[in-house]
Amino acid sequence: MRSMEETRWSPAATNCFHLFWILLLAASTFLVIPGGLARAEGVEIPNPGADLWREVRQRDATPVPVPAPTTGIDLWREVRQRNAAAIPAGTTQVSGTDSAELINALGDQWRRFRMEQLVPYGGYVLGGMVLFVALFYFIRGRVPIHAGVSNKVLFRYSVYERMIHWFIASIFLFQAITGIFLLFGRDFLIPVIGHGAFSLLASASKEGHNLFGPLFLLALALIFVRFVRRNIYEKGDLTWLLRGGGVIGKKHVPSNFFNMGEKSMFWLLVFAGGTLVVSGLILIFPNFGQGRALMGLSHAAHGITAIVMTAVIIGHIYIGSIGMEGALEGMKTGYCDLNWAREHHDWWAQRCENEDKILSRDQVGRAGVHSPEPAAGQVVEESGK
Amino acid sequence: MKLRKRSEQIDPRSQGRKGAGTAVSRRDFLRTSGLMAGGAALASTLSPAMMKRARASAEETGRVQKVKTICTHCSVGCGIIAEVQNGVWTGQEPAFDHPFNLGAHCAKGASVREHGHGERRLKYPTKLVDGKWTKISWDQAIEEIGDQLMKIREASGPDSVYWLGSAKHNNEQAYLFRKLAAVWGTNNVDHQARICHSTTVAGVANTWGYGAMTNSYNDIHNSRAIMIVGGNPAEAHPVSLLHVFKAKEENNAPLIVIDPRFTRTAAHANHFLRIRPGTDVPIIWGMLWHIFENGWEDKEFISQRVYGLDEVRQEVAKWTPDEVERVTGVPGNQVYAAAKAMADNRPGTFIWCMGGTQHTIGNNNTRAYCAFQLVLGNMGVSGGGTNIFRGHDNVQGATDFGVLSHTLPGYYGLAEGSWKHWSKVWDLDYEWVKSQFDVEEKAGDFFGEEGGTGDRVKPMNSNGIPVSRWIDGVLEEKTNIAQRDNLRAMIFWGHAPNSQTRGQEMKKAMEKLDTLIVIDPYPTVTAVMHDRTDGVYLLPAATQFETYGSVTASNRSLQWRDKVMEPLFESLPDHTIMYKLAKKLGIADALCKNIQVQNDEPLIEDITREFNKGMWTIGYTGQSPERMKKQQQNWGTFDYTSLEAEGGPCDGEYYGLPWPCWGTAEMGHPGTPNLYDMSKPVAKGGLTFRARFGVERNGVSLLADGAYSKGSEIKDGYPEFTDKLLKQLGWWNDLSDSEKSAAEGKNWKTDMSGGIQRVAIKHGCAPFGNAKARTVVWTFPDPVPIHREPLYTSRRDLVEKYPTYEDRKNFYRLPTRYASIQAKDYSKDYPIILTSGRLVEYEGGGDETRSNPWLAELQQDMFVEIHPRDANNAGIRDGDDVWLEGPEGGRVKVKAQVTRRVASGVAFMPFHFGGHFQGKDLRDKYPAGADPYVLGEACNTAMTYGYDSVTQMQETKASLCKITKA
Amino acid sequence: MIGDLIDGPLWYFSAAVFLLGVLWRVFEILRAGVARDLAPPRAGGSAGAVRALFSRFLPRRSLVKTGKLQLIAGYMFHLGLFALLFFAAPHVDFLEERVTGFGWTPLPHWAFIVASEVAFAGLLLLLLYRLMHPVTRLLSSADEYIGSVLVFVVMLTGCLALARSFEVLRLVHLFSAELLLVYFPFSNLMHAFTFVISRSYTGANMARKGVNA
Amino acid sequence: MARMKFYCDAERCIECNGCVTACKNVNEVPWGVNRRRVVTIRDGEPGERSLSVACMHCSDAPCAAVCPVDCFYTTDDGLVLHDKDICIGCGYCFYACPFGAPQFPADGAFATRGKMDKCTFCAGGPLEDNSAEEFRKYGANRLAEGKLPLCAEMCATKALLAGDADIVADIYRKRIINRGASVLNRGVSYQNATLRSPSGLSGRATSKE
Repeated sequence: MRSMEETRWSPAATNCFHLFWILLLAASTFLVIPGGLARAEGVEIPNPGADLWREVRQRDATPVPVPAPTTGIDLWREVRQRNAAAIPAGTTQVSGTDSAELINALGDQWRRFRMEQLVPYGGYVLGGMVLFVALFYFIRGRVPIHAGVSNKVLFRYSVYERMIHWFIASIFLFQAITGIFLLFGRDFLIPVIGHGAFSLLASASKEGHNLFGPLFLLALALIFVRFVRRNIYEKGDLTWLLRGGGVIGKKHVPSNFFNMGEKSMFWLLVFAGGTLVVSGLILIFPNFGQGRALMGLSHAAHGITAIVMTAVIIGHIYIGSIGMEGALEGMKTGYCDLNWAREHHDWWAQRCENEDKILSRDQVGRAGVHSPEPAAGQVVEESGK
Repeated sequence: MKLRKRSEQIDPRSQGRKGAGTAVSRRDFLRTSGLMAGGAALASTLSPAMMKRARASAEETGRVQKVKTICTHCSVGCGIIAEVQNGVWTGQEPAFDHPFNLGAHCAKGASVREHGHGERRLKYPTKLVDGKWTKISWDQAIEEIGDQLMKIREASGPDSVYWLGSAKHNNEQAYLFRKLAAVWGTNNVDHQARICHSTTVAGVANTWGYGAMTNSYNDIHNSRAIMIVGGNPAEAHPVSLLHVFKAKEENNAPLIVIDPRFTRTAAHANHFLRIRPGTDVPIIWGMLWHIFENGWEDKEFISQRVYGLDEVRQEVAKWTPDEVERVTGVPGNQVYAAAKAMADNRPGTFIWCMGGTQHTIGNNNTRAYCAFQLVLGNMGVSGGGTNIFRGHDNVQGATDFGVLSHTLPGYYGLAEGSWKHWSKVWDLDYEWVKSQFDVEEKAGDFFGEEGGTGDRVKPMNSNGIPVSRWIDGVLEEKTNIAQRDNLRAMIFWGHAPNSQTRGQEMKKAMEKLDTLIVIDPYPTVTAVMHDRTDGVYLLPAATQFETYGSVTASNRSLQWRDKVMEPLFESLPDHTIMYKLAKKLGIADALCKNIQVQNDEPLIEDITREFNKGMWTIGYTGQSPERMKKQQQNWGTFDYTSLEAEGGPCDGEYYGLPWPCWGTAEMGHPGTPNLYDMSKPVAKGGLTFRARFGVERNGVSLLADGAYSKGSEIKDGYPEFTDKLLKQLGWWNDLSDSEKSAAEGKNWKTDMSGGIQRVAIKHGCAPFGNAKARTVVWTFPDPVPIHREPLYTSRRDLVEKYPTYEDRKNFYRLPTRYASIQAKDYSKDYPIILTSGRLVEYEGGGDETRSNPWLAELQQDMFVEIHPRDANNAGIRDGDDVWLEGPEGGRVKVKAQVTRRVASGVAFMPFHFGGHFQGKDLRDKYPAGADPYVLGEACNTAMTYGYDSVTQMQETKASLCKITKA
Repeated sequence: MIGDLIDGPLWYFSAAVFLLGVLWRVFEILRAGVARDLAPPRAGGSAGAVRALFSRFLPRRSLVKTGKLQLIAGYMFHLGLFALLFFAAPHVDFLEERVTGFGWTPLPHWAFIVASEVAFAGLLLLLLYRLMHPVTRLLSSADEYIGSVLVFVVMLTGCLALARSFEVLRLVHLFSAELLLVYFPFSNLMHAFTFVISRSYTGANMARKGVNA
Repeated sequence: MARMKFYCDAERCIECNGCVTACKNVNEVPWGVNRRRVVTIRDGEPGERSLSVACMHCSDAPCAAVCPVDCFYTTDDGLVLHDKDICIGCGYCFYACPFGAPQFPADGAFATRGKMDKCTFCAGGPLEDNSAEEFRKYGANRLAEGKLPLCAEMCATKALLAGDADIVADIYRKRIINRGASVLNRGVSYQNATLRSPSGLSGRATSKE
């Protein structure tokens, strides 16, 4: 047996992660977006037209009122200077998205956002997250099951639940990797593998990313329906939050099937995932007449949420794998160690104990006969084709 | 491993077809045919004709050949350099050295190379059998059509076949077409000029002699002021603005636009006067009121060269600023500003188009414009003149060649002498020609250009039915028509029916006909708008890029157009089809007596030479094929402003030998760049006003008073030249002996040796005399132009003061209604004025341009422009579908375009659309693969009755309508 | 070059292996025959064979009621793959060019994409089911995993090459397809052909026994 | 090297769309792709002006900045061109471009947007000059033949100018000076008071019953 001191530390460590994600999300949402949009300004461009105009005016001593900006002489100058504000709405015979607009008012802001904020800060966030996780691991090490691996297990996730978890996980992973190629490839991969090869990779990434996007929607829907009940916030969650998931104070914070951090992670997934899906769909269906502005904004939303979500998922993966002993087991086999449950979800563990749902590892056996799954016969028949 | 990449340029329209993921253009095909092993796989995307040629030429060298040709869209006559490779039109280059356009093109001109693709062309002779289009051979088509025409001729006489020609024909084809109708024996022949500028021709010719643009596009460079009335050159003649802007910018010439609509031209104007449609005479008289009031008129010019201005003064005096504002809607200060601008900046040019001509009083409008220019002394000077922008590329030429129901080529009219002249030119026996016609005489209210009586006239000498009224020729009671029988066969030879009004009745007429024949590169709306199940023939004609010949631009310049490529598919040049048909009808020998024919194709140059022998009246005699071809090779030597060649092989000639190019080609007359310009000798292109209306009237001389052209030996007015006049003047012996024998008993118009013209010009005189221009045309219904309200007017309060004409029983063989229509008040149910006009992307009926994807993409929906106030009242939003209904019940379903371009109470529709009829899409009815990319309602379906009192011009610029949300 | 190899000889080789292999396997199964049923038949077997062949495309009632994701996924995958394989425009072109010599109307692009989405979702879910369900996992051999993964790889490479603008991506797709073709006859993937035999056999057998199954 | 530029004179542009069809003609771009377009402001109202716009070949091209695969390059003539073999059709250039120059094939839907297409100043692309391959992907390469873009060469009123920036600016300077006097004499704007709506023009019916 390990000391109580250590036992109390482990949930705090987990919770610390969850807290970090929430702060990260809040920070990026409230700081990055408005900051990005506010900073975008016009560029100073040399303007020979104005000099010409000045010369013309100087031919006559009588002062001439400055022309309205859109008489023929100045219209072109305003266009060249991309001065959208000075140009009235137009019409054109060419049908096409936004073709009647002489100047794309949001284009420059979008460019600045993408090149000066999304790419660098996104990189810092993702890189920082990896670094943070690594540091955390080296400093704190793996969070063990303090009471040690027991002989008892609790049924935690059904086959269906595990299926849809790994379904969304694999899709997210694929989307994250292809997305990262597209976002950072120009800076990191082109110098290494050259334009041609990277273009090939990027094209594949883009096609794959676009094709798997709608699947993410499906996966998200399945996850939502299945897990939403257990993720509704309840009474103890506030305490959990106030104690910072155990970081503040040294007492263990009790929690139910999912703790406050996990619930937050769920809701983050739902909302950020929803944002990703909606903005993504706007981007991959350019043929419904949505304008550049909407698509640019969608791209911004997509980029920010994707970065945040990826960072969070890095943490999630860390905790779910090397970060914490016993965490992966539930999602792998469907059963979790009793001691692990007691240390992290003690209300739930307590309830299971009360309801006499504790199984021994032998009982679970090889084929999981005690699982509240469909009758074994049916499964056999299905696999026997 | 090397990265191999594939292409991705995909034609969306071919996506549906399997295996056609990559569209291959012809150009592409050619460029790659040498490299492509799997060429056959791609062949499915090419037309058979194209394939044939591509294969045939696969071994030949791919040398790029540059062909100089002329745009076939509008009358500006822009030069084009076509790049041809192995017989395929692969490129189009700007003709920078062409004196008219300097390489510039509008949307249509910049896309003419699409003709080389011809994807939506009619590909072979086709016949409607039990409601299905069936491919037939040329021989079968000619055979069947010929038999039907002969059958109708036997039963109802030659006048029951209507020969509807085209302004798209080149001069030679137009001439041959008119001759074909003549030897067939009918005056029922006409073309688009009837419905575009016939009132101009009538009005202008009756003012000073010739019915054409007096100066040229290039001459606008010299203008100090520019007035455009009822014209939108920014869309109709975009390249002309190259010249207008030059004057505007370099001369600081004010540009004044008078129009009901704030057109794209108006957007660039200095002054814009928005008038109510149909009030041209009041606005012009309103301006003249200020001019007379302030004494700005050119008094010397008027006394020397203008007749009858006092009568105009009396009429103008009635048009006080208040009355002008009451009728036109234009505030007095604007009218004053425009008048002053024109008076201050002379010479000013006066440009008008169909906004002025297409009215029941179209001839009054055009004469009022002329009077305005005469008063300011702007005539006969460089930079002045009436620059009447014609429509089609060769509408001037086709008009000159009399593809009209009231005249023979050269405006000779239909009198017996005229027929004798042309019989002689054709080398035919006059009696034989006469025998081709019906003999039954009918009372003819002969109200053509030359005036007339109510006498009974032979069909040969009476005006035929005009194109604007052919439907009445079919539908009217037989007893009401001044010919033996109704029209029973229509030959639409390059004419779109959607350019004519009264769509519902036209549909009925088409269905009543025995036979409907369409000869055109495209099926046109004629093929689909009726519900016939048989008796329709579609014959594929070649475009003008697939043949060659001369074409007359608006400024009277004749340009030689080279053949760019062989006719695509099974199409044939028009003159070949004419010959084939004539052969079947047994009149081919008469038609081509002195014209060489090879493989049924009459030789173009021979036709040119033949008309050179007869067109003395308007000087189409000096433009031999050789001279025109020489000019074509030397585009660059002509001056951009004066159009005169400086040095080079054409030294001293004006570009295009603008008619009148007097005498024979050997005489070497340089052409007349500006009509009636007395500052030059006649031999160098100078001219006086024509003595066309006699020498005196009511005791007052009509001849010029102390004015004469430079170098004239007669220092005063003189009548037109005849053999007698030459003898009186003692110039008879200047003729050679052979000339003498030819000229004996003849005048300058009928002397086929050209001797009389040569001698007159030698002595510095204009062969047609030297007279005053007249502002009173005593042979017309309104001798002095007066205002009359349109038949369908919204201003009932003005009808009493400005009523229309009385109905007429017999006018161009048909009863014609005026007062009986105006009597009824439609304005309550149809409160909005309807007017129509052009779009830059399309032309005419639009079949050709709507079949060109490069153009069609730019205008995909038929629309009506409505003022926001009217739209709000009717609950219509921009882009809504609306029903527009005319007072005769024609309805069109179009998209609403809510704009301030039109005034409140006025709606505007473009007239190029067709293929929908009263809400029904007729796309299925086109022959497979020949439907234009864009279809839409024809605005004229809803347009109403109303015809000019002199020329039967249809009234499409002022009608009524109501607009409701669909 | 590797590309030419994949596009040429390797394609012919794999196609030949596939064709011969499938024929050989089917032939072997048929040749093996079945033990003679000595009981007197209550009805003819043919009707039952045909009925079973088609009726079993429908799920059993008991399965429908429970509405399991893996069941739906099974249909998604198989139907999606079928549509994708035989009616996607590039595949039709390929088949026309390389195999049949004639083509047929392909699916519109959007339907092609929907079909591949459906097939992907189905395959992924099935693969996860195989991994997650304890019984299925135990029943699965390397063959099933190799087969599933190969099919997945072929579909994935196809999806990556969707832009049809990079030859390399097309070759990768083709190469993976060739691997699958070579593997096919020697694996459980043969069920694509043998289901006809087995179902017919069962159906006929049952019919003879007078069982409507 | 010369620096190539377009210049459009709004006082002369009459929205005839000649440049648009000239571009279609010379480059054979498919339906739905418009490398050049004419935009009219205040359509149908006093002050109506049109401009023909296409790729402006910016010196600080935003499209090039945002391209995830870096497919843009600037030629010695200052033209911003792109390599379609590199382009993956993501559409970012379209979001960033101030002028709406990048175009995508109309059929591009759901994952396949098609390669970006835009005005090349009639200078083709990175392939061999005037090869069939270059034409298919990028259209004409008139610059290599010593010619300027066809849109400008064919402009109906010579409103659209193309060529060496210095020469083009010079032509325009002359025009403005020509025009200057008239501009000054008549007040700066060409929209004089005469363009105000006339009083009695309403075409509404006057019949009382």
